[in-house]
Amino acid sequence: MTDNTDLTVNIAGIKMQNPVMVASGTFGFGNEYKNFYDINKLGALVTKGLTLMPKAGNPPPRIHETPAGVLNSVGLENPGVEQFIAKEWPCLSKLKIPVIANISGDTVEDYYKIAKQLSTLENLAALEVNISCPNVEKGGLAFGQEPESASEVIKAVREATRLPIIAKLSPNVSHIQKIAEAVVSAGADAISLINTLLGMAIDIHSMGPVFCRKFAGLSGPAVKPVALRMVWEVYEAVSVPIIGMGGITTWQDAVEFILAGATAVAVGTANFVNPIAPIEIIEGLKTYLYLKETNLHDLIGAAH
Amino acid sequence: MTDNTDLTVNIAGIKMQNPVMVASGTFGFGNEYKNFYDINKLGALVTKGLTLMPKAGNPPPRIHETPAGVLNSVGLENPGVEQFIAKEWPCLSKLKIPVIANISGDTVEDYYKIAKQLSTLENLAALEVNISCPNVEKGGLAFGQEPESASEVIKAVREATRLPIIAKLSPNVSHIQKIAEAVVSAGADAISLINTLLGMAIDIHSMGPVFCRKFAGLSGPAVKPVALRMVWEVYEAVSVPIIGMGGITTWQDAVEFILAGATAVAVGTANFVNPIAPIEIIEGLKTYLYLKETNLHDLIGAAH
Amino acid sequence: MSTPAALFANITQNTQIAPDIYLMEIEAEIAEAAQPGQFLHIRCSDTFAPLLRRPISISDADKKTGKVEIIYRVIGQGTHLLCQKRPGDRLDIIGPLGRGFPMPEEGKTSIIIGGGIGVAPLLYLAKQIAKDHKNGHLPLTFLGFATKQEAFGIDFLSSLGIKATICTDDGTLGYKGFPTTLFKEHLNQYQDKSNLIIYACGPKPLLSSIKDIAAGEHITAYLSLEERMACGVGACLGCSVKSSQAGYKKVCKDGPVFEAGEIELE
Amino acid sequence: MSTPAALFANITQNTQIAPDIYLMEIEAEIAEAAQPGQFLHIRCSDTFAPLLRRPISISDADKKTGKVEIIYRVIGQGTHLLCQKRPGDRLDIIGPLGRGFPMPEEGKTSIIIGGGIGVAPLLYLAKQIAKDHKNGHLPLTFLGFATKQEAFGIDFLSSLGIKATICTDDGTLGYKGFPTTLFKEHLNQYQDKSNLIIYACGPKPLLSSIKDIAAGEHITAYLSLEERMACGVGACLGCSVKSSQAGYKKVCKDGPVFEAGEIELE
Ligand SMILES: Cc1cc2nc3c(=O)[nH]c(=O)nc-3n(C[C@H](O)[C@H](O)[C@H](O)COP(=O)(O)OP(=O)(O)OC[C@H]3O[C@@H](n4cnc5c(N)ncnc54)[C@H](O)[C@@H]3O)c2cc1C
Ligand SMILES: Cc1cc2nc3c(=O)[nH]c(=O)nc-3n(C[C@H](O)[C@H](O)[C@H](O)COP(=O)(O)OP(=O)(O)OC[C@H]3O[C@@H](n4cnc5c(N)ncnc54)[C@H](O)[C@@H]3O)c2cc1C
Ligand SMILES: Cc1cc2nc3c(=O)[nH]c(=O)nc-3n(C[C@H](O)[C@H](O)[C@H](O)COP(=O)(O)O)c2cc1C
Ligand SMILES: Cc1cc2nc3c(=O)[nH]c(=O)nc-3n(C[C@H](O)[C@H](O)[C@H](O)COP(=O)(O)O)c2cc1C
Ligand code: FES
Ligand code: FES
Repeated sequence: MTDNTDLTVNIAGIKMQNPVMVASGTFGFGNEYKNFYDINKLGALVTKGLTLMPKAGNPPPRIHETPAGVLNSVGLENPGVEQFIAKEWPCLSKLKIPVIANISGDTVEDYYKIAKQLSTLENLAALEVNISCPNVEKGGLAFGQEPESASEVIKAVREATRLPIIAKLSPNVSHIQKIAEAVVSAGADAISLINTLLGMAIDIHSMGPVFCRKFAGLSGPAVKPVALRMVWEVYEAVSVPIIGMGGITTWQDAVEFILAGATAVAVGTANFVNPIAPIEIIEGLKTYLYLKETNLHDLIGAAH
Repeated sequence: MTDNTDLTVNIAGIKMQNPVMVASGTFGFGNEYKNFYDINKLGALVTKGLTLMPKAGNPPPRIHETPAGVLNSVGLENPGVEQFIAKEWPCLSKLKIPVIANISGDTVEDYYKIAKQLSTLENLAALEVNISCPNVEKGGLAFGQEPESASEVIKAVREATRLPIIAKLSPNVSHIQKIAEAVVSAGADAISLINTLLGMAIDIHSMGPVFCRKFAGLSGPAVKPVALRMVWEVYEAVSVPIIGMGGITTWQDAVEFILAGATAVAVGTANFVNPIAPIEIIEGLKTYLYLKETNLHDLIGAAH
Repeated sequence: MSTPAALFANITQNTQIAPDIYLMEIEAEIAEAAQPGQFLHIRCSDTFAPLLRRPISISDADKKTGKVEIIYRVIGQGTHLLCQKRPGDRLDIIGPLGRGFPMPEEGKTSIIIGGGIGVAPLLYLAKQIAKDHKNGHLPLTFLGFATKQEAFGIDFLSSLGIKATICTDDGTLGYKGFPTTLFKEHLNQYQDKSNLIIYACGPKPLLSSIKDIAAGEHITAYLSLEERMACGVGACLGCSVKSSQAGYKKVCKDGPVFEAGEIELE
Repeated sequence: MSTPAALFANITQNTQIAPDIYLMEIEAEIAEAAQPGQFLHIRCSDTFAPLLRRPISISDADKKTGKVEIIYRVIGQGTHLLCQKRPGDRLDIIGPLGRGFPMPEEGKTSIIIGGGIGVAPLLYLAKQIAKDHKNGHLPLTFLGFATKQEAFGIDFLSSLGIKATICTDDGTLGYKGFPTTLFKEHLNQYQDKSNLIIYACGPKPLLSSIKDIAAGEHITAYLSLEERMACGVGACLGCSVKSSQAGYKKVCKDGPVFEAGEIELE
């Protein structure tokens, strides 16, 4: 009944067969979930965050469970852009779906350089520019908390590449609309939000913070209401497409984000809980559209 | 074994027999929970938010459950300061524990006036100044999002009263430390945090926001990691006492907040789930101190 | 009003009585105090999923045996967890809560109208009216269900000597149609309606219809309402219903039973 | 390595075998592929409390019957929910996951050392070594428990012909002391230790001690580690353990079994 439902979306030139992506850092470089389903069924794949140089990441523990959420302090562990291109890209580039590289930097220059290097890759669909990572010493979150610094990073990446730029925003701000407007003026073609909320946990036995870096990033169902509100706000502020994420575990969650204004959604923490969540969401979306006798495009932002 | 454990704390001159308070808006004016235990056992009671004029509050629905959290859009329903003094105060003033009035305003002048009026009450222990309510049209949250406006409100209240002032901060900000510093310079004697996180929910059947006012305030266990991080940050920024709240449901949670730097804690949403939560937390604290062979004062901020 | 308590009750029975509808019997001291129309606020899980308690009306209570009954429909996470509990498990409850149905004054003719799961609290009410001999009559009872399979409470009423008028949306049991329609027809037989007193619980359209009839005919009517609740005790101001005067009433504390004129049903 | 699957297995048994320790048997196709040292990633609740899966080692698997066993200690919310499940319930699992214990090469003498709940995966390992006739010997087995009551697996080993050396912290069963102490003494009887291969699982101090002994005596040792996990499949980079080279290894994918020299135990 619903097999010829049109779920295609086009985000800043990235053509996706459906609006369900997987969120950066929750899907590695795509190898791990191949055992559970054909990942060519996804809308798009976003890589683990990449940096110019290899990063070892933070010492353990890196994961702490909270009510309906997860705190993580992975710290952008990644092989660096060169190793990524040498070791991961050959396999990724063979996927039939768009692959988006998520990038981070300690300095504006880092962002420029890594964008430049990745732009040489044929088939890479876009860059998702992470200006919101709470788990690293320099840069990261700080870039995403002020319109000026956010804009600077996006401008540098814009100069470095002709690839579509997705700015990934931090929820740890007073006025998300101002950040969104700033990155769009600076050249972002799309916005994804939210990255993790800054949180912490304390071990009452050892009487110290659970994580070496004290603060960590909160994700999962717990943050969904905040994420949804931010997608709603940004939809009212800018006209570029939005990729919504934050606690999406079911197709109902995905529909909420789309109604709030997201053109696509990304599944993060839910992958850990239910490895086939993205596929279930795609199927659920089809059925919903069928029953509501509507199409995806009319759904986007329809709750406004 | 633990009955003579010293749990007393003094917050800006408010002498409390223990550090466990109940959070504004979750305990009415104290009448409803009298059936479940002797509320004179609490550290202190904070009233429902008061405004100068009576407020009818928002239309239903006002409550929506989220994963490990609650969105509320009560909208500061309250009888106004005059009715409060006439009808609620006589009963409240007879309690043996400190009663703190939580106040809100549409304008800085409102805050001044209500503070002035409440200052006439003998026995009122303090004013908790809510500059962070997300559920009203004017003022509320907006005051708490910028250091300047937050400071203006506290200055006005400072002029109006000699009562201790507790500034209640919003978590919906980029830099909580800046707001904390601003309110302390403006004359706040203590800080309570966090108020609710701004969130929303969408009804996928009606395809519109669940709440008339679209956004609502998120509280409960889901927000605990964020609250804890903010208490930690504020503890490092200012030296006034902190009242920590946000998702506290057990004594373990309370201990985390105290280790992060809270001198007292407030129980909010947990009252709805377990009406005797505050009493269980007081008892649990005693046992923890006994087993750890430490005292409350050494615990405050001990995780730093 | 009775003083509510927070306690763990012992579950003595939890049986499916219709598709998705369960009857649970618990042993609780509050059996003594429980009035028809009052409710229990139940913690369905000891985890945070779901976080909040769920309000369920008392459908019967017996001082002598110390037993309280509830009848509930499984619709979401909370009631799903509830239906998995077994005799011997303990149930975390607060209650009895709220303002129940006021008993009819002497000489009044009570009419009870219920729809679907809304029939639950009316069973206890019917029993108390039937018992209350000073009243000298059995309540006239109109109940509506979607279909025969979903009907419940009929035997309970029969055992009290009450022969309820049953209707179903699809006509598989009793009359085909709504209980409000039958009730309206029935009303015509009264010359003097000032002696009637109506009690109703059910879906919003049923309540609205009763409210309109009661207003038109100047009959006193008591309606039991539902609203999303957090605290259940009047502390959070979450469960508001528009008052016919200014402002809002609280379903958990001012209600759940309201005189029809007190509140607005949008 | 075997390909993991996400599936619902049928629970056929869930019995308490010691205070707070349970043995669960499930029917799952993965019985075929499961290697000693691999684990299952189990969703203990279908709600978000707790949200994440829990890793539990495979303590036995039988290709023929299609049964898999796990032995787990109830310590928190997840394992508490697990122990409430009953035969006939279904269990949401991913597995088999991780790199298990490599079988000893021909002619090697296997020594198994386990402590507490860490004994669980070693039972399956012992069985496979015992079965593996080309190896021609039964593994020498040293197990430690806090107290007699908490000991488990001894009968299982006996049935394989393995007479394990048991110690308890309080001396209520077997020797009083740690299995590592006994093992150290036992080591003295070997002139040539190069033929030994050690397998260990248990608390950190046990693993550290084995790692030190193995390094000192140049014996190959395989240690099964634990770390908090989110995905369990190598995608989140959450379960890191310091590599003895630069950077970190992933317990879920590179382990949980590591050659002692590969990793640092702080
Ligand atoms: C005073 C009172 C008495 C009640 N008595 C009974 C009773 O005797 N028997 C019975 O079966 N039910 C009764 N209810 C309704 C019952 O409380 C809800 O069905 C229950 O809370 C649903 O919980 P859940 O977790 O199963 O479903 P949820 O997952 O919470 O909800 C499932 C669906 O129902 C909607 N919903 C949930 N609660 C309400 C509500 N209060 N109003 C409107 N929509 C809602 C949700 O939005 C969702 O779409 C009563 C409610 C009130 C307020
Ligand atoms: C590869 C692997 C195999 C395992 N095999 C077994 C097994 O066969 N049998 C068995 O009983 N257990 C095993 N465990 C441990 C088991 O995963 C935990 O005991 C379980 O996750 C606890 O879940 P919970 O919800 O009951 O407790 P929680 O509430 O999550 O935790 C209770 C307490 O234990 C701590 N804790 C939880 N998980 C870990 C961890 N991984 N490392 C350190 N501390 C932790 C928590 O901080 C908390 O203090 C294994 C772990 C790993 C990583
Ligand atoms: C373990 C983990 C690692 C993550 N790593 C990255 C990363 O490298 N880059 C990035 O932009 N976001 C990263 N994120 C954030 C997610 O992409 C996503 O924005 C966030 O988790 C919210 O979505 P969720 O609630 O569905 O997980 C990470 C999240 C988790 C849980
Ligand atoms: C129903 C409800 C009403 C509230 N009303 C007020 C209020 O009037 N004034 C105020 O300062 N905070 C109010 N709050 C915020 C709480 O006092 C508290 O800061 C917040 O809920 C976080 O704590 P918790 O997670 O323990 O509930 C309200 C919270 C809830 C849930
Ligand atoms: S549910 Fe809290 S006031 Fe009614
Ligand atoms: S748990 Fe995710 S990488 Fe190991």
